[in-house]
Amino acid sequence: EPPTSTVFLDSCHFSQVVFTDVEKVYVPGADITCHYTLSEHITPRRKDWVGIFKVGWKTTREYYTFMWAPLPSSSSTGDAEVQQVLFKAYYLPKDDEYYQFCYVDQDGLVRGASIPFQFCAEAEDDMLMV
Amino acid sequence: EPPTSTVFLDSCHFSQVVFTDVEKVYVPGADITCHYTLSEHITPRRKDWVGIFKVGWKTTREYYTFMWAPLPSSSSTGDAEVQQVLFKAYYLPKDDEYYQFCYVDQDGLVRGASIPFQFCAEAEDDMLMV
Amino acid sequence: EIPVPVYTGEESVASHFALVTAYEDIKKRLKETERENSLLKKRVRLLEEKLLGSHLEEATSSVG
Amino acid sequence: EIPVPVYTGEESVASHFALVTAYEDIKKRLKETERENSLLKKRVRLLEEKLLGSHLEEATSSVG
Repeated sequence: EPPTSTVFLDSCHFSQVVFTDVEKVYVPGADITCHYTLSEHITPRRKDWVGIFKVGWKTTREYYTFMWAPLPSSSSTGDAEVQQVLFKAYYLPKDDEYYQFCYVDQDGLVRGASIPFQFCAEAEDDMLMV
Repeated sequence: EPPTSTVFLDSCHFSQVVFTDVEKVYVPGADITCHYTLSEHITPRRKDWVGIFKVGWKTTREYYTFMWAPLPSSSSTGDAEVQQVLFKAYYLPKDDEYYQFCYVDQDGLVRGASIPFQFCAEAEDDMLMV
Repeated sequence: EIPVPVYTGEESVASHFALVTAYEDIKKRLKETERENSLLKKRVRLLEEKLLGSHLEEATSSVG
Repeated sequence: EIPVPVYTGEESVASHFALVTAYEDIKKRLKETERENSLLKKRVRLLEEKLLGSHLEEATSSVG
């Protein structure tokens, strides 16, 4: 019996950090705030980081930019407190490709990935309702 | 220096079989013909097969259905002769998820993957030109 | 000081997971956009018919 | 007789490759559909304006 794909299906630890309020499109030239919550299964450490990666990345070294993840304040007891990281406009991608946030712990393990987003000016005619 | 991602970038042998004329949408309930060409880098063998996989598959054992790949006629000298495999309607997926063809050689190696396609009746109003 | 991720065989699993996350969302957006598209096409057809009707009406009233 | 694929570590690379192929195509379709959408919205707006115009015209002509 050859090994099965359980290693893939057991995606549990990839979802220990959940990104929230991710926009589909961010306005180019503006800072963006990345929001996420840590599940009770992860103990954040000093060298964990949040990277912006082009979708389709193969190794975590391919991050476009990154910020160290702030350590949650020790006073917080709620396990779902929203964390946030600010990315300055200057360091953000300038093209209209799809990117995603990933939370990488200090051992290099990916603990969460966001839905994709782009940086582009929204078309003015996209306001029409259907 | 840790190993880099060259193993991913060297996707050469994944493109040794190229699927052609893949429709975006196939009519449910009809047989479909899968067309592909073999590059000169692949020597087709008796137990190579073409599978239909749901996009996002993790191991080749997850094929939805498969057909053995026909051995190209020995008389053919052109290296880009189009091969084809017929999939009978009965064995095709009945949902509207995205699927893709993959060519798997008899060692279990994936030698080519197609763009995705769906099985669903096209909306009648999609004929409008813009 | 930059993060130096440790390379593990696990990484390909992680990158696959991240891509699946992205793919699923893009797929959903495509579906939504296609649906919106379909509605828009219906609306265009309806408006064109209305416009044609009102032109005909106009033509009729100016003739009659 | 069914194919019994040999499992190799390579498989995760293959599955990633196949997913990238699919993702790239779905992404392209989303872009095209969004563009078409945008054109359709412009057309709807134009038709609505025309229709409004022709109604106004009609109203004017029946009043005058």
